[in-house]
Amino acid sequence: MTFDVEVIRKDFPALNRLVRNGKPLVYLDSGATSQKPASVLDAEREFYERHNGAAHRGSHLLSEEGTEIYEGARATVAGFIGADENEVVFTKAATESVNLVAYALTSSVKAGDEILISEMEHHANLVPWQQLAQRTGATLKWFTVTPEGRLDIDTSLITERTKIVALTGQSNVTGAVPPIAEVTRLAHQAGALVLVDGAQLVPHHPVDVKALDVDFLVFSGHKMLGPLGLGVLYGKYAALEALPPFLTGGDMIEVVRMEGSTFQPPPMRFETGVPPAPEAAGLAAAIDYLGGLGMENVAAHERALTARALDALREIKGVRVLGPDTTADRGGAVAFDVDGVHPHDVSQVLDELGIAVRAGHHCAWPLHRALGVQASTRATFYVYNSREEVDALADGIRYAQKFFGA
Amino acid sequence: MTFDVEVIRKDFPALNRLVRNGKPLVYLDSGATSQKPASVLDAEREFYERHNGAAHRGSHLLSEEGTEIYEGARATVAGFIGADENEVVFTKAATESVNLVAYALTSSVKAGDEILISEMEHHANLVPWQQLAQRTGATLKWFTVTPEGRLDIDTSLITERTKIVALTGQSNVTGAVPPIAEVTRLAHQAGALVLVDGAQLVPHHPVDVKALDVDFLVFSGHKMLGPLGLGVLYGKYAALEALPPFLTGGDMIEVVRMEGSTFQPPPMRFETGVPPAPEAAGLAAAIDYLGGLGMENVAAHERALTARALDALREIKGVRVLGPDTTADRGGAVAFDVDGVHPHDVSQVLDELGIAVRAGHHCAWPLHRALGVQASTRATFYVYNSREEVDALADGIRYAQKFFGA
Amino acid sequence: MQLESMYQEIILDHYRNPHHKGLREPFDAEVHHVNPTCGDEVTLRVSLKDGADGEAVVEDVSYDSLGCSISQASASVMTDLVIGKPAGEAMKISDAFLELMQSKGKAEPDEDLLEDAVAFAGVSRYPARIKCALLGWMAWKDATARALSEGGQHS
Amino acid sequence: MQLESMYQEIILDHYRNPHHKGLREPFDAEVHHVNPTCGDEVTLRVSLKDGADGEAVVEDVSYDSLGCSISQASASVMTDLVIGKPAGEAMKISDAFLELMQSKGKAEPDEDLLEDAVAFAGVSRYPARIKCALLGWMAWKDATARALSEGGQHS
Ligand SMILES: Cc1ncc(COP(=O)(O)O)c(C=O)c1O
Ligand SMILES: Cc1ncc(COP(=O)(O)O)c(C=O)c1O
Repeated sequence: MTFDVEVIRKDFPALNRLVRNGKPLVYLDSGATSQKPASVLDAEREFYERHNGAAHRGSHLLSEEGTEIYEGARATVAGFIGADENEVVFTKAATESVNLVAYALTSSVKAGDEILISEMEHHANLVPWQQLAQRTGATLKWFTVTPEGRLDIDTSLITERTKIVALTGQSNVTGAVPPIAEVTRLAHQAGALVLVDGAQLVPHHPVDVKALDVDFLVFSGHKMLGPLGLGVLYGKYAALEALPPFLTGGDMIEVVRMEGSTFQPPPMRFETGVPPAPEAAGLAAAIDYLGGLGMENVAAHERALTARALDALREIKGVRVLGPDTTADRGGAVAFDVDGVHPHDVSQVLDELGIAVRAGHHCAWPLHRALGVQASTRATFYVYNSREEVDALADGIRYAQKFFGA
Repeated sequence: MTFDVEVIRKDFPALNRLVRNGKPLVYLDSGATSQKPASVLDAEREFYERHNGAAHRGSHLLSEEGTEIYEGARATVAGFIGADENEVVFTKAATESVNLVAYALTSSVKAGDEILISEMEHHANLVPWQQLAQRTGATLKWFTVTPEGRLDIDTSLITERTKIVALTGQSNVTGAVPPIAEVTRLAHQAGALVLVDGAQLVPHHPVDVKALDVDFLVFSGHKMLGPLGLGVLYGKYAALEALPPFLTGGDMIEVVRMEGSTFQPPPMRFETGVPPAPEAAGLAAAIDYLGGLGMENVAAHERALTARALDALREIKGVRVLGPDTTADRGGAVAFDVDGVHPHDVSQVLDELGIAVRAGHHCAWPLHRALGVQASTRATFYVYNSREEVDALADGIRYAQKFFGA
Repeated sequence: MQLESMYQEIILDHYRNPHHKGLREPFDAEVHHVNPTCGDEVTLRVSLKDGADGEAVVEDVSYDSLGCSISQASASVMTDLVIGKPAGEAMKISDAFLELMQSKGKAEPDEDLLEDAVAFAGVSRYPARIKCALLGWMAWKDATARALSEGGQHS
Repeated sequence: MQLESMYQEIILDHYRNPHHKGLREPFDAEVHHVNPTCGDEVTLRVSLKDGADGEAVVEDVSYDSLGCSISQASASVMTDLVIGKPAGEAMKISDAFLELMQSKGKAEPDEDLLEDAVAFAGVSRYPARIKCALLGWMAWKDATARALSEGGQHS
């Protein structure tokens, strides 16, 4: 299998974009949102131009076609992560998926129960659990992180009071990949459910939910070459079946009377309103694209870029990479601190050079506090990034240091 | 202002679609989801091809452009309904908008309080209120409907115990338009909030939230020529400010610590995760398109089609139109019952003729019960429908009667 | 016009003159099933008896229903097919019908097994109508499973 | 390279040598403001006194802050501009600066009014940085409004 970045780049119209003063775009912000291949945009447009009927609702041809495309996309997603079709719920984003589970657990979590998360979570897998704790009187506990940004697994935090353990599958800041299967085993022994935030895991690594054995896995289509506006909640069927509905309205009902209503089994129970079938068509095309590359190859490509970036940044005086210094159990998010230059200023200089990175706490404020920085600059890599782009990043950082006299 | 359907139709690629055995498509299911003009599809694609950076998140050019397009769309939506920009919240759909308000009211509704809805609601504006009542111990009350499908306004149902009145702006079945401004005045006198389900109102009539004086208005982009996956919650700023957050995660926060978090003011408080900026770009293009036609003209066009349909159906023996028999306070949803032929069979015959309608209870099951039918067939009209299409509907119904010997 | 391939004469006959319709006593289990999209519903009773070899036999299936031509005709055909058959054999027929419905018009139905029910092959090309055709069958399957699990007391 | 149009020498000077930095006593109001996207923060104190005509005058503004060059320099320039001015006049300067920031690089800033702060005109072309430039100003506005509403007890 060859992995030819130059060929891949041709599939992504946005990468032809020239930015500031005609500079070619060096897009190192896929961790925020990825670019889309033309095939994804075509699939979405084709839906609107030919099959745009409300899925699940009409008995006419367009609606039938819309339903088939939508359900076909569900099958594609299920296949991609090793799930059954009826274990895949479409939401608007990973964030909604987490909220869905956190809200649906409201009635089964009680004062005295514990919810276990970690200090390295994205706010999307943190604030909803704070809110659940607040609604129910349960206690929020968390694993801390080591100075290298690894999860510090204090197993004494997993007790018979633990109702759910919610953990990131890969940090969006340090790239650290926690030992999910191991934590899951411990959590299950204690009778707790496990939810994994796969927003940065599923786009970048082969994932098999059966092997991980997690109860819930959430992720977003837009970070894996798919359209914005569509996310996924995977749940073991029994785990989904145990949850009451979250968003209610049309389609998810069985019988509605003014006096009360009954609801469909999963996954329908959790999907209400006209389904986002065009976005689902786009996500299916994205998965086909990733499948064509092979997720093992995607992971290997990113590992190579990450290694190159770690090496290059290690050589720049005054630059400190947050998180693991090697690619072992580490994905392609490289956040760093430049001594004497604020991340906003670093990113501004890089932007002027055409290099798109992110500056701030990247929705992981507690992690930044834990690592002793207020904010950081972050580069994230994906299938279309090249070694030359990694080198441009390193050069850009040096230029920023010079510009600010640091 | 000329309103030339033949010219308008050229803007909608899906209307060129040939269906069953090469028949031209007669799309009378816009009440479920509307077709999209090319300008909307172009706007969305242009976003992905040129400006695809995570809005609100990055400090690089793409992200800046994405933010500007997203916030520009918010301004466009606000202008369309006469709201201020900070009163417009983007959700994934009207259904989520209702759920947002119903969930956010949880802590301010108590046992003994009353929630007032109506028998003619879409499930999206019904089940969330049943759920709120169930969560809080409040009592759900409802206006019934008259045999003509009009709201039966029993003012004694509005009391000082009423916390919120949630009403449709236009029935998706009978087309009936309730006297919203009047009910709003009564509700406000009693100290209740008012939410209007504008999913079938905003796409079809000029709407001025200041004139209506409602506290909340919800609608979906996909029913008004916009993309799927984007809805709107309008709220008076003070009403929004009084609500706690609903979906929590990134972007909607002010400060996050493991021990607790604080939140942004509206509208940011209610938007979390990477924003659906491409869909927002599409919705802005849809509103520009509708603005170009003029909403008064859109309403007049639909009124003419509805009058023609009512006249044509009145002449068919054995056909009973559900809801008002004239176009006074009535929009372009025409649901009907064909004596001796089940709606599924009617719609199947129509589909075979290329005519797309909806069959069932249209997510308004209690309304169907109230009108004494189990289900109905429904035609809905929009800017691209012609008089000839209305005539084709009437002919198709006659053909169905003949086919089933009714 | 493809209408005739869906609405075959045999289907319209069953629709106009449904067999075994109406609720009867005695019965071992009664169920109520609804199609959530259109509100079509069926109340269905199953009465089993012990067959010669000790296996349960479907003695009677009675039902009351509201619905479209496809759901009405399918329930009628179903009763013809299962009444008098050993429960195991009837389940096999039900499975074959389910398979036919999921075939998207591409199956070669077994006419010896499905008899009049092969007429529904055309319906399988219309996904929105498959639920209609299955409503009665699913109710029968549910009711029979319940009757069987109630400990073999079939009389 | 457009960098110089954003990072003008004057801005870099204020950044490297901020004026009036550090928290001082006495003060009439203290506020703490945060930029939620990057965690930049400022703690700011305002001390007012009664002017000759009875109008409040900004006696001192002191602050402690963490942040990027733009937010640091902007706070520094702000203190230069408002300290010693009648509160009403200082508010006008603050409004003019806000307007400049929202101008997308298209305003002709009033140099007499804004003095060194005109150097931030280039920042207004970078939407993501506008919040940085405003952080100190918004904190000052908030603190001053609080001090004023506490009943004119400015000493
Ligand atoms: C009156 C009414 N309210 C709410 C909805 C729900 O809209 P959506 O599915 O876009 O959330 C619909 C459309 O299905 C509707 O017709
Ligand atoms: C680790 C992680 N979790 C959750 C999210 C939230 O994703 P979304 O904004 O698509 O809901 C993100 C991305 O922002 C992320 O990086």
